[in-house]
Amino acid sequence: MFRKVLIANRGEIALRVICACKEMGIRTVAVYSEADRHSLHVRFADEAICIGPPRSAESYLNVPAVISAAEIADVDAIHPGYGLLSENANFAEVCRASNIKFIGPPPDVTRLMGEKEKARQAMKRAKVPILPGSEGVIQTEDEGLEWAKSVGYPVILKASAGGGGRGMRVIRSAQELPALFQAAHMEAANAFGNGDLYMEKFIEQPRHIEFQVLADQHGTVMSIGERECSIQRRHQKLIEEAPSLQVTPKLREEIGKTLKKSLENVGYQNAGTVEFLMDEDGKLYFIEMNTRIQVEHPVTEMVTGLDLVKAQLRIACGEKLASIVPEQPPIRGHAIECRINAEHPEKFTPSAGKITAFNVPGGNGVRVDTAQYAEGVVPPYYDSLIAKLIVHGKDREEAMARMRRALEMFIVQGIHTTIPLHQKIFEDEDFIAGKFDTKFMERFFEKQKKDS
Amino acid sequence: MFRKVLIANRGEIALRVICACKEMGIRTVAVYSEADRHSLHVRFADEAICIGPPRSAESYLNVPAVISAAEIADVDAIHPGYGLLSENANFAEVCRASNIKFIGPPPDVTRLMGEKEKARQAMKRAKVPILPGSEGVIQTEDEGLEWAKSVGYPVILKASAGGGGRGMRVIRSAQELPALFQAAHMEAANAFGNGDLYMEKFIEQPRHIEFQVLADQHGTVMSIGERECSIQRRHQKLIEEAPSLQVTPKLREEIGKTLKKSLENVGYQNAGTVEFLMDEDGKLYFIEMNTRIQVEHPVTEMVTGLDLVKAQLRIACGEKLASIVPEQPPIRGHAIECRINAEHPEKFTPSAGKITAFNVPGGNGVRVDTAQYAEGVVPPYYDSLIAKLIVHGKDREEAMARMRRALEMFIVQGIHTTIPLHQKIFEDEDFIAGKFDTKFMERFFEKQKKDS
Amino acid sequence: MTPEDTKELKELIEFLKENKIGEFDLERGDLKVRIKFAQEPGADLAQLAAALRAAQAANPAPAVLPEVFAAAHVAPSHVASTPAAAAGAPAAGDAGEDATLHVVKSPIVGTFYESPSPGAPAFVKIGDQVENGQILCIIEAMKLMNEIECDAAGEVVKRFVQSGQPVEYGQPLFAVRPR
Amino acid sequence: MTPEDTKELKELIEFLKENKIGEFDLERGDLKVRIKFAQEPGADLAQLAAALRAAQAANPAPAVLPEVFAAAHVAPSHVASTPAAAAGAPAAGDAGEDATLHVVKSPIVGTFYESPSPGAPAFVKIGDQVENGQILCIIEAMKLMNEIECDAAGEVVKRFVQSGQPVEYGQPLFAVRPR
Repeated sequence: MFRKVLIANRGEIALRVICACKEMGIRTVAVYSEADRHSLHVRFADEAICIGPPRSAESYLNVPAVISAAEIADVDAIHPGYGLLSENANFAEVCRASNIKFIGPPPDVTRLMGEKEKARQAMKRAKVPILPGSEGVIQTEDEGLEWAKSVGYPVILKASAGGGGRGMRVIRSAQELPALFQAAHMEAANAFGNGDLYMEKFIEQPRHIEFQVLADQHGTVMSIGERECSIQRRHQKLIEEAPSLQVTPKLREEIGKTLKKSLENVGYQNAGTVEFLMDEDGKLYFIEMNTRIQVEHPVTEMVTGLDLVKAQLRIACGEKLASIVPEQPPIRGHAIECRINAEHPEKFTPSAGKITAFNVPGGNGVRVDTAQYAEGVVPPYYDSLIAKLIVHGKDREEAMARMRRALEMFIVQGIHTTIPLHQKIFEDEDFIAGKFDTKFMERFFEKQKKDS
Repeated sequence: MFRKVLIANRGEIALRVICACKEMGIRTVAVYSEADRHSLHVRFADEAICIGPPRSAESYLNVPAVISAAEIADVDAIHPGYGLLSENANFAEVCRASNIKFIGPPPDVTRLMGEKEKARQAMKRAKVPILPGSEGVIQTEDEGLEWAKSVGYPVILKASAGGGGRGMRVIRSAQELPALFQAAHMEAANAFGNGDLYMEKFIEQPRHIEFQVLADQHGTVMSIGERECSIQRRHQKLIEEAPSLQVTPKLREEIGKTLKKSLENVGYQNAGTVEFLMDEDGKLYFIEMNTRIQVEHPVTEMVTGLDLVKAQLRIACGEKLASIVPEQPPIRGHAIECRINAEHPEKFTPSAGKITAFNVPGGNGVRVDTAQYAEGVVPPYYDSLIAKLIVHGKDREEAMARMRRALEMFIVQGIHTTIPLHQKIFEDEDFIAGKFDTKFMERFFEKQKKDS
Repeated sequence: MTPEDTKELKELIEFLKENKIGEFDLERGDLKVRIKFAQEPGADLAQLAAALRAAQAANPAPAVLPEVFAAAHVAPSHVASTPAAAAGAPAAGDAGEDATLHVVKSPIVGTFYESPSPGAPAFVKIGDQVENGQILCIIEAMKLMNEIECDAAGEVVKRFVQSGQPVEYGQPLFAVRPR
Repeated sequence: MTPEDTKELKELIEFLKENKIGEFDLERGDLKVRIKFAQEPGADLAQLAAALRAAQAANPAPAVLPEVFAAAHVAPSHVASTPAAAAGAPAAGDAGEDATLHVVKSPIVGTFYESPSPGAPAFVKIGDQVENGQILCIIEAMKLMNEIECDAAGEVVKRFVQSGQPVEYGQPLFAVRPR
C-alpha cells in the first residue's frame, strides 16, 4: 500500500480522504491556500503545506504548486478528490511524468470522457443507450415524420446554427409536426440566416440517475448500483438517494452488465460515475461520465457497506477488484444525502463568514461528512458545500423520517445554510411520494411562492 | 402507535429515545432537574417539565414527580431509559396503576430478575447454564474432591458465613485440595466463628459476554446476538463490541434457542440483556439479566441494522415481533463502542464543568450518541458518560482502525475525558489481538505504570 | 522562569502592545508562548460584536442567535399555559417585578387549584394579607391534594397561574410583598 | 509551588493585567502556564457578553482553552524544519524581530538553494548589501530552478532557511534591513 498520499483538495472531501488514509495506515499530506490555514483538513493531516494565496487558480488549481508540494513531501500518490484538478487530464499526465500515482483513471480515459460528443459515441458503440438524435439535418417534414416515428414522440426540433431557444419546438404528435416544422424553420432562418434543423428525442420529465462503477487496473469493471439525483437547482444537485425507486433489480443488472462491458472496452480504471437521464417509461439514456469520486458517493456506501475511497486507494495501488469487492454487494435499505450549503435558503446567495455555533446530529443511521466546526470560517473563495448529511434507514420512509429529525438537530449559526430549504422539501407531498424529476425544484419554488 | 411518550431519563439515552420517537411521529415529553435546564433532551423534546432540584433522588428518581409530570402532560407511555427508574418494579407498578404504559417488562418479571438468586434458579430450571455451586455446605475433603471432580478444576472455596476474601481459596488440582480445604476451614472458623465452606466453579480469565433479546407481549422471544463487554474497570464497562470473537455461529444459535425457551417461560417482555461469564474453554455461565435497554445497545444495532429503541416502542404498543423483526437478522461486519466519560483519563476523578470545545468525529462508519455540545455543561450530580463513540467496519480490524481515527478527531475541551485512555487501549497488543478478559484493565494499568 | 526570562517577556509584551498586536504565538524548540490581549475596555460594542461574529464585509452576516441552544433556555413547549419564560426561567420571569417581592414557587409538579373544592372560594385573593404557613393553594399530584403553605408574611400582590393549570417544579405561583 | 514561584506568578499576573493581556500561555520544559483574564465588568460589555454566552451562574466554568482548534493554527507537522510558527504564521513569527526589517517570502512551494550549483558560493550572505531585483536564492520546483529576486534594497540581516530545505508558499526566506 502507499506510504504517503497528498490530497489535492480542501473541505469535506479532503477530510474524507484523510480519514480513509488514516484507517489504512497511510500518511497524509494536506495542501492549502492561505484562506484555509485553520481548516480541519490541515489540522488532521500528518503534514500540511501552504501552496498559495486564497484564489483557487493560484493555489488548489496551480499544478506546479501541487506537484512541487508532492515532491518536497515525497509522496507516492495524489488523491484529487472531486472538482478542482480531479478531471484534469493534463494534471494526471504531469503526475505520471513526475512518478507520482494519480488516483483516478489514466489521462487518455479522462480526456475521452471529458469530450462529451466523443464520450457519447464511444458509449454508443459499446451499446450503452444514448439519447437519440437525427444524424445531420432533417430536410423535410416527411423526413421529420419518419425520424420521429422511429424514436417515438415527443421529439424536439433544434436549429443547427443556433441556440437559446430560437428555432426550437417540442413536438408531441405527428399531427402537429408539419406546422411546427415550418415555424421552427422560419424562425431559425430569420434568427441565424440558416433554417437547417435537427431532431432529438425529447424527455418531458427526465430523472437524473447515475451508476457508480469501480474498475481495477487489470481490466475488470463492476457496477455497484445507482443513485437518484433528480432534486437539483440549476443543475446543482441538492438531494441524492440510493437506491432509485425507479430502478428495478432487473434494470440494475442489465445496465450493470452493459457498463461493465463498455467500460472494460475503453480501459476505464478506478472509481467513476455514469450519468443517465430516465424518461417517463423508465428508459435510460447516457449523458456523461464523471471520472472521479462523486460528492454523493456516501449514499452508495451506506446501502452497500463499501468504502469507496478506500477502494480507490487499493485500486490505484494495483489491487484486484476481486479482492476488494469479492462479490456484487446487495443493496440494503435506503440512504439519502442532503447537501448543506452556506447559502441563503431562499435567495441562494453565498453566505461566507464565521460559524458561531455548529451542532451536528448523531445517533442511529446518521452520518455527517464535514470539515466545518464551531468557530470555523467559510471563506468566500470556494464551493459553498459545508457539510453532507447522510441518513440510512430500512426503507425510504424510515430514511426520510430520520432525515427530518437530523435536519432539525443540525444547528448552524453565524451563516445562512440550506437546512431550512431541505426541511421544506422533506415536507413536500410529491417528494415524499417519490414523484419527481429534474424540474421538481422549479415547481417547488413556484408552489412556495404561491403559498406565501 | 403511542401519541405521546414521556422520557424518564436524561443525557444521551433520553436524546436517543427522543430521536426514535421523532422518527416515528410520536410526541415527546422531557423531564428534567434544575441542573439540566439547558440540556439537549430538554431542547429537542416537544415539551419539557422541570420535576425537581439537581439531586437525582429528588428529581429523576422521584416517582411521584415523574408520574405527576406524565399525568399533567397526558402521555400514553413512559420510556425509562437505563439506570434511574428503569429496573424499579415499583415504578412500573405505579405506571400501571396510573394507566400509563411502562416501556419494559411487567413488574413481576422485573422483580424476579432483580433478585439475583431467584433469577439464577429460574434460569437454571429453564436449562440456561449457570455457574456451578455446591448445594449447601461441603462437609469434608472427600465431599470437596467429589464435587470438584464433577465440575472440573479450578474451583473456589468460600466461607458460608463471611466474605471479603477470608476463608477463600482457589483450588487448581485434586492434589492441593486437602491442604487448602483445611486452611480455609481454619481461617473461616477463626474469622467468623463458623468454619462452614461451600464451593463454586472458578473461572481464571472470565469474559463478560451478553445476549440481547427482544420479546413481544404475545409470548415470542428472539435472541439477536451477543456483545463482548470484557473491557471493564471496576465493573464499569469501557468498551463493547459485537459480535464476540469467541462466539461461534453454532454457540450463538444454541444460546439463542435456550434463551428463547427460558424467557418465554418466565413471560419476558420488551428488550433485555442476559449477561454471561465465559470461561477459557468458551463455556457460558449465566450471571444476571438486565431488564431494560443497555448503554451498549448501539453495537448490536450497527451489526444487525435493527433500531432497538423503535422496537421497544412498537413492542410496548402491542405489535408482534414477527412484524418488527421478520427473521433472524444476520450479523454484518463488526462494531465497537467506546464510552466517553467526563473523567480524568488516569485518575478517573469525575470532571464536571463547562465544555468549551466539542468536535465530534463523523464520516463513514462512525456514529456518535451524545447529548453534549460546545458550551454545554456536565453537572456534577449524575453519571459521567457524556458520549458514546460507535464505529462499524467490515471486520474487527477495520473497526479498530476507524475507532483510532475517530478518537483522534473527537475533541473535547474544558473538561477531562477518557478519550486518551481509549487511545492507549487501542494501541495495546493484547486488545488488538482480542486476547482479553474482565481482568484486562488491571493488567493494562500495571503495564502502563511499568512503562512510565 | 529566570529573572532574565521575565525581563525578556516583559519587553516582548511592551513591544507587542506598541505595535497593537492582538494575538501572538511563538514556538521555538521547547519554548511555547501564547499571548492574547484583552479587548480595550471602552472599545465600542460594534467592535466587540464584529470580533465576536467575524462578519465578513462582503456578506452581511445574518442576525445570529446568541448561542447554539438559545432556544434551550426555555423549554420548547411548556405544559404550563403561562408565558413559557415564566415557567422555564422563573428568576428571569420575575426580573421585571419589584425586587422586594417574595415569590412563592411550586415545590412539586402537578395541577394548581386556587380553592379547596370546585365552586368554593379561593384560599387567598390579590390584596389579602397572609401569614407564614397559611395555605395559599392546592397542587394535585397523583390524585393527592397537596396544600401549599406560604413561606412569608405579607400582602398577596400577584398570582401567576390559573386554577386548573399544570405547573412544574419551581414555577412561580404567587408574589407576596413582605411586611 | 514554592513561595518564590507564587511571588513570581503574582508579579507576572500584575504585569499582564497592566498591559491589558486577555490570555497568556507559556510552555518551557516542564513548566506550563496558562492565564485567562475574566471579562472586565464594564457595563455594556458584560451585558453583551452575558447575552452572547448565556453562561450559567450556577456552574462556574473551568479555566478554558481559548479555542477548539488552537492547535490548528500551526500545521501539525510542517515540511519546513524551521520553527513551525515561523512557517505557519509568518507575520506573527516575525513579530519578535525588528519591525523595521523587510521579510522576503517564498512565492512558490519548492526546495531552497543558497547557491546556483552545489559547491558554488551563496548568492548572498548575512551582512551583504542587496539591491531591488538582485537574485537571493533559487527555489527548485518540478525540476525547474526559479531565481528569487529581492524586493527591497538594503542589508541582509538574516536567513531563515537552510540550503536544501523544502519551503512552502509564503515562508520567510531572508530579512533585509532597508536603506
